[in-house]
Amino acid sequence: MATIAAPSYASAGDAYAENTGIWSWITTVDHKRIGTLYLWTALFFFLVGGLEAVLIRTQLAQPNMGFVSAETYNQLFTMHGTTMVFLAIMPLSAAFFNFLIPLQIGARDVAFPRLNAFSYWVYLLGGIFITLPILFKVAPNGGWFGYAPLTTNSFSAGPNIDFWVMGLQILGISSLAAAFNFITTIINMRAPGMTLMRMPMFTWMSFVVQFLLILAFPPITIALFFLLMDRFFGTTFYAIAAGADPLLWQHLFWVFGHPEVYILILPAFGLVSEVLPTFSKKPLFGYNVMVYSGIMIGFLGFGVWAHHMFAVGMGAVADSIFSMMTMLIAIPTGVKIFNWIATMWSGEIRFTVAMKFAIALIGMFTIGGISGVMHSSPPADLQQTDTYFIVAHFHYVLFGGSIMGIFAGIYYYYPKMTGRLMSETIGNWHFWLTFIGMNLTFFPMHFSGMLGMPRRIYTYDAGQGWDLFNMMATVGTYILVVATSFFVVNFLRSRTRGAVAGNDPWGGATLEWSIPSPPPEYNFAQIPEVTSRYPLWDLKAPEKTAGIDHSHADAMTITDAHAVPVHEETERHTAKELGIPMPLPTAKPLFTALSLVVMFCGLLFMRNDMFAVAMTLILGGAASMIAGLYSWLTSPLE
Amino acid sequence: MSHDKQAAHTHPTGWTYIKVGVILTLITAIEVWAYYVPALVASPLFNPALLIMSAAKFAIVVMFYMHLKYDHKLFKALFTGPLIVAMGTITALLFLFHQLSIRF
Amino acid sequence: MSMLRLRQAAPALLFAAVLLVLTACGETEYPNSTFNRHTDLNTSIDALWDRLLFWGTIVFVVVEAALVFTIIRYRKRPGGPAAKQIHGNAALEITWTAIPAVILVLIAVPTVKTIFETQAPAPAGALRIEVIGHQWWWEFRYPELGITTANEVYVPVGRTASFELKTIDVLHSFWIPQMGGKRDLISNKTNYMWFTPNADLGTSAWNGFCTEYCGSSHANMKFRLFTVQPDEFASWAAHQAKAAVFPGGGPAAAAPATTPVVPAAASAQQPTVLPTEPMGYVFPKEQLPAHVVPRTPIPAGLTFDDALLAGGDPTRGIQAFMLGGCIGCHAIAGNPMAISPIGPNLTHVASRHTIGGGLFPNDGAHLARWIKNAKKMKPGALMNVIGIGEYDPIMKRPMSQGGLTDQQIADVVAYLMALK
Amino acid sequence: MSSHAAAAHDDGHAHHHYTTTGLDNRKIAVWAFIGSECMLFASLISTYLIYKGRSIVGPFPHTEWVNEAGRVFKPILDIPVTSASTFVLLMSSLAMVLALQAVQLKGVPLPADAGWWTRAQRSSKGWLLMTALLGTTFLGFQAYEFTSFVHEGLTIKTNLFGSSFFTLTGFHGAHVTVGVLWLVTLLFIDMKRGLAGPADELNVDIAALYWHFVDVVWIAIFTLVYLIQ
Ligand code: HEA
Ligand code: HEA
Ligand code: CUA
Ligand SMILES: [Cu+2]
Repeated sequence: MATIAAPSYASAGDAYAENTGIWSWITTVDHKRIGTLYLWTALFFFLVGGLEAVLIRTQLAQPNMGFVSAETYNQLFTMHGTTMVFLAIMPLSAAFFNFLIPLQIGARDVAFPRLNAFSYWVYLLGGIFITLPILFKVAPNGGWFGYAPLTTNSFSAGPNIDFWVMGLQILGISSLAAAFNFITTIINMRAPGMTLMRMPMFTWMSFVVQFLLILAFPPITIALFFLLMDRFFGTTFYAIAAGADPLLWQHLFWVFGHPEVYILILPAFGLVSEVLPTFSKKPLFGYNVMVYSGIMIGFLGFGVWAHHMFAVGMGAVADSIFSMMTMLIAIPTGVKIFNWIATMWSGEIRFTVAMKFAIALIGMFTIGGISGVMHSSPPADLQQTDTYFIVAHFHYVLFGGSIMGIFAGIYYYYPKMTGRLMSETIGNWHFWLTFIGMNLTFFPMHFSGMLGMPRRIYTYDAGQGWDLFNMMATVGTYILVVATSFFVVNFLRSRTRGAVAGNDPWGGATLEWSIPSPPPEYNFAQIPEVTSRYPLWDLKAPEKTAGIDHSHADAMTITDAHAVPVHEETERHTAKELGIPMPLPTAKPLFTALSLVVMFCGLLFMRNDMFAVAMTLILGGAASMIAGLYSWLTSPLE
Repeated sequence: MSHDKQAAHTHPTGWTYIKVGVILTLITAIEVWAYYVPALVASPLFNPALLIMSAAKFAIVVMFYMHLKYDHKLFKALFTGPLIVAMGTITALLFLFHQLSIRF
Repeated sequence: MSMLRLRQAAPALLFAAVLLVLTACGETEYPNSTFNRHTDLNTSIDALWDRLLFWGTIVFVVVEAALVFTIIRYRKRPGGPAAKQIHGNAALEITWTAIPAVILVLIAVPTVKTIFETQAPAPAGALRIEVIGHQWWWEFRYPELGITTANEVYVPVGRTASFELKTIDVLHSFWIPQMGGKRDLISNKTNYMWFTPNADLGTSAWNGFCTEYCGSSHANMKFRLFTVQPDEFASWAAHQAKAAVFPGGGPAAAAPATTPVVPAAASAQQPTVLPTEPMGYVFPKEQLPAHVVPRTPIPAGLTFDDALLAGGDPTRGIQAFMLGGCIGCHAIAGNPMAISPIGPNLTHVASRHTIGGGLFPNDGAHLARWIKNAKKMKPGALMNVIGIGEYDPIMKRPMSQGGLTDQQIADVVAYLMALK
Repeated sequence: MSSHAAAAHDDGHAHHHYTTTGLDNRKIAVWAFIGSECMLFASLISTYLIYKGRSIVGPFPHTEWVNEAGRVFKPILDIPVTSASTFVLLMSSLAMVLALQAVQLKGVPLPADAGWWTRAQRSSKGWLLMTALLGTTFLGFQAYEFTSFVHEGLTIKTNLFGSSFFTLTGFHGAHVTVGVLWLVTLLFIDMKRGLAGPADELNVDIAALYWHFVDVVWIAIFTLVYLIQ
């Protein structure tokens, strides 16, 4: 591990930016800084969602508790789900997309830096838009999949659902814009020699996710648009009186909803696929199969959505087809699990905190996967659906999968982002408490579920046989609070007090470890020539990896030693000094994003028949958005 | 970029575009004509025939006017992949809502 | 190393846990357990579940064991062997693609078989029961028997009960864990579900839940299912089908249905005689298992002078029942004024054990408070506030005229309690 | 390789930069966008077809309806008019592709003996203008269609058919509108400084891809919504 003294930086790139003030963050188009913004914002929302969970669990600690009212509870679980899915995990993944992908493929930035900034600002504003109402007790209360007709005017007259509909609409814009950006980046910004089959696994999984995003979001956009039209302009898409079919919403939602769950997990899979090889001192086992299984999972993910609807009476044929499609997905996922284990097999495993989280993902996700397969059998699922057994399933895959993987990623890449390592001591506390806490929280839910406890109930009667399991879950949650607090402390204090990292603290194999930590704004002083999947390992110990890769004969020999300089950079240059043109900072993306959100706010007033206000906001927002776009597109990038 | 140039050269000329336009118009004409012949509308082949014709038009425009026939294969992938998913989804949904049935 | 010990323990823990559940099907400590074979439906489901659990456990143990072994065996040790630079192994990868595939086939085949079994049309001679979901209570109708009741449904053992599920508002889901899987109630659609309680299943009571989120009181949308012997069912059904027996004796149906009966005038002189015995079978209160008796606490700040209940007069209650506007929503066969289908049918309300969607036991104290301020008793309840002085969120002011005094409420309670 | 290789960026600078595939970033992004749009219209079209024949009150697309007042509503879809507008949109695609060709041919010297057609093909302004005009005509047809439907008693609130029909075709109309604005902008630039060179070829190419896609969507709508019964 590098021990040379280097200054530490509040965040990526600061050392090089002309100024590091707040304005430089508002106007930044640097993918690393945008990644950092995503990370901080998403972690904040994770705490918010967690806090909501803590309130949920407190209310459920015992039968007939009066800790929160029914209405508050319904808002809490709706916002908990919505927050965790759309405001915590997706943007946490986005943080890694932003920070990592260009570094891993040897690029100086993403394809559309300003669009990238735009995505972030839309996400931030959308997040605020959908979260603020909870402070005024008018938060969305229709559940995270907002089934019609409950969400229509006739049954939800208040503004609660409006916030949800528009909030998700806004967040969708952010995700879509980002997805087009990363698709282009990965296809077109790879350094010379970085063939698709040499891309690091995280980049590969992210690549798959971007396609899931551009294909999964349109359906929910449309479903939400229908709901919006119903609520604001009296259309009949979900109007029972007009003969509407409530299953339309369910299908459109889950056509999005199931790919969405793979959007949530694949980035985590990618991250552990980076962590496991490094700390096993071995290349990833079966790289090609890992790639194909990832693609398989993504593709099959579009053919299974109705497994969320086994109870609606689709008929035996449909049930059977979706059941079998769903089971199929277990196969590529299993391949990943086994290949990860094989990656560690006959390696030299170092139990860093990052590695522990990665290993935990394998163990915990498998549990969630197995319960998933149990749901995939419709007759059995009819006893499971809408009970805590489901809640157990998706927390094992989401917390035991996504969150574990993301924590692994944070511990692993924190030094690259900040130049300093996180404390392993505090990290161990964080890991063990999380590991114990999550199992104590979610494992009992398998039992309460199969023993008849429905989900989404704000209270339950005594003597139903659920008391013990609920108390366990609540205690587990408090342990998770402590665990998370350790993380928060570690995350904050390591920025200034962590050990200095140097370029390559872990002995990584991929390009990002060849450059200083934090990387200069231009990332690579010289764009590397890539000749293998593990350029740095080839460089450090060619004999170790040489020629073993079946996939390319040439893969493991490095031609140009200058391509990936591993020597610690002592003195650093700004882009100016090196004459590297960098995109100019600009607030135009923020301005455009702001106008967009103003437009949506305008709609809100439409319903409180404040027509004038509404129109001013909508038209004003539209005008300034067009103005913003125009000056954005007509101003030079560099 | 260099690629774009070659592409530009392999592009068909104005006349090809005109011919394609004529073909499109003809197919449309047939479709509309068929719509007004009760005998055809009654026949079980009416809908399939219409679908095939519009699929043909769809393909022609994409291949010639959008140059997918001549352009980089990457673009083919970027378009056909999603198109397949989309078609699959429509079909599945229509079955699920009994607007399509196995026999036909 | 503590990590390793814990990880080794994990599979053992799961096994223990699994066994716990499998043995823990005792009605007493786990009254809503899904692990039982009380009906044909749940027998096939439970068989399927056992298979899923079996393979699931095997996969779990194999994966976790391999994982734990690997991380112990190959942890970095001073002087330990250097990492082998393996990039993959086609044979292995094919193996662990194939094995799961085989397991899945072993799951898929019985799955599909069971799907078609359980979704076949109900056998002939099944007892038809219409289930209609309302925010947040259940309406049950026996179309062949002319019975309409609420929140409590009786089925005879040994005979197939075939449920026709509908909703008048949002989506709900019909679930009795001990009887089998659930089915959603979908607007503009009728869903079907049937099961046959085993003939040897004793007379007993089961919990039912709404399992599709349906708004504020989703948690409070419960019901009870009573599996009873055929003769008991016959007696119950015969009585439930009759009109309410009126205070003062004699079925009100006898009164000319055209002109509204004013029994108060008639019965003002002689004290009203109340039927003491239920005229048909009702699941005996004293035999109710604990888990079907609601223990929901009465919300704070809802006071009622219970002393008044003793002096409640059913006859005056009838007027109060009209004054309070109860007839706006409730039907009572035998009371020509009360014919509205909006709320629960109260014809034999006194023969039920719970009120408010299984939320409270059906006794004077709870009933009175419910009538006084249902919205306080049950979040979001759609029943109007009736007690004078109670705040009415719809009118946005305390209830004044058009409301009922505690005394009048006591009378209404007396009236309803008479409807055995 | 230039010192700032791989630092390709948006806004037309792309051409001066190294890219992995040699293709331009924006063209890749646009194709990805079109892929995504497939799912968008798939959802809209599915909804229309799912709700087809499920409306409980008229007017209906292909069948007559008599309301309780005894008023007769004829089948509401107007095939002749729509056929015309469909033809117009098809022709706009032709004009569009010729506009692109015109820009691409700017570099190639015009042979001395070039006939009128060869010359005509060089007029990017002309073809752009024609495309925009045809697009506007299509919108005109749609405006006419919508208003006449409203007069015949079909609004977005009337029934499932009304809601899904207006939303589907409205979404498409919105796309056409955006396209027309885009074309007008290009035309404006062409008049100001003339569109020429790789960068401009790309600008037109991208606009064309979008325009053709909107046309392709209409081809599907015309058959699925208007012709199939
Ligand atoms: C990260 C998110 C994530 C992931 C990855 C998954 C993965 C899977 N999910 Fe899950 N799921 C959710 C998130 C996720 N799910 C959420 C949020 C819900 C609830 C939504 C709501 O209602 O609110 C849900 C609900 C849900 C349902 C609906 C339940 C119901 O409501 O009735 C079903 C039904 O089939 C299901 C199935 C599966 C399956 C089969 C997988 C598979 O992909 C799992 C595959 C993995 C394995 C099987 C383990 C590893 C494999 C091996 C070791 C090989 C050998 C294994 C076997 C042979 C079994 N999930
Ligand atoms: C990735 C997604 C994700 C994550 C990580 C979690 C995390 C947790 N969730 Fe879950 N949950 C969902 C997604 C997620 N959830 C979804 C989609 C639903 C369905 C919603 C619906 O039905 O519509 C759901 C529903 C759901 C329910 C069911 C509610 C119901 O049906 O009535 C419950 C109940 O226990 C629950 C609990 C928890 C708990 C205890 C955690 C814990 O893991 C939380 C742990 C996190 C923390 C404890 C952080 C907070 C810490 C602090 C605030 C202290 C530190 C702060 C400082 C030092 C500043 N969640
Ligand atoms: Cu009814 Cu939940
Ligand atoms: Cu799913």
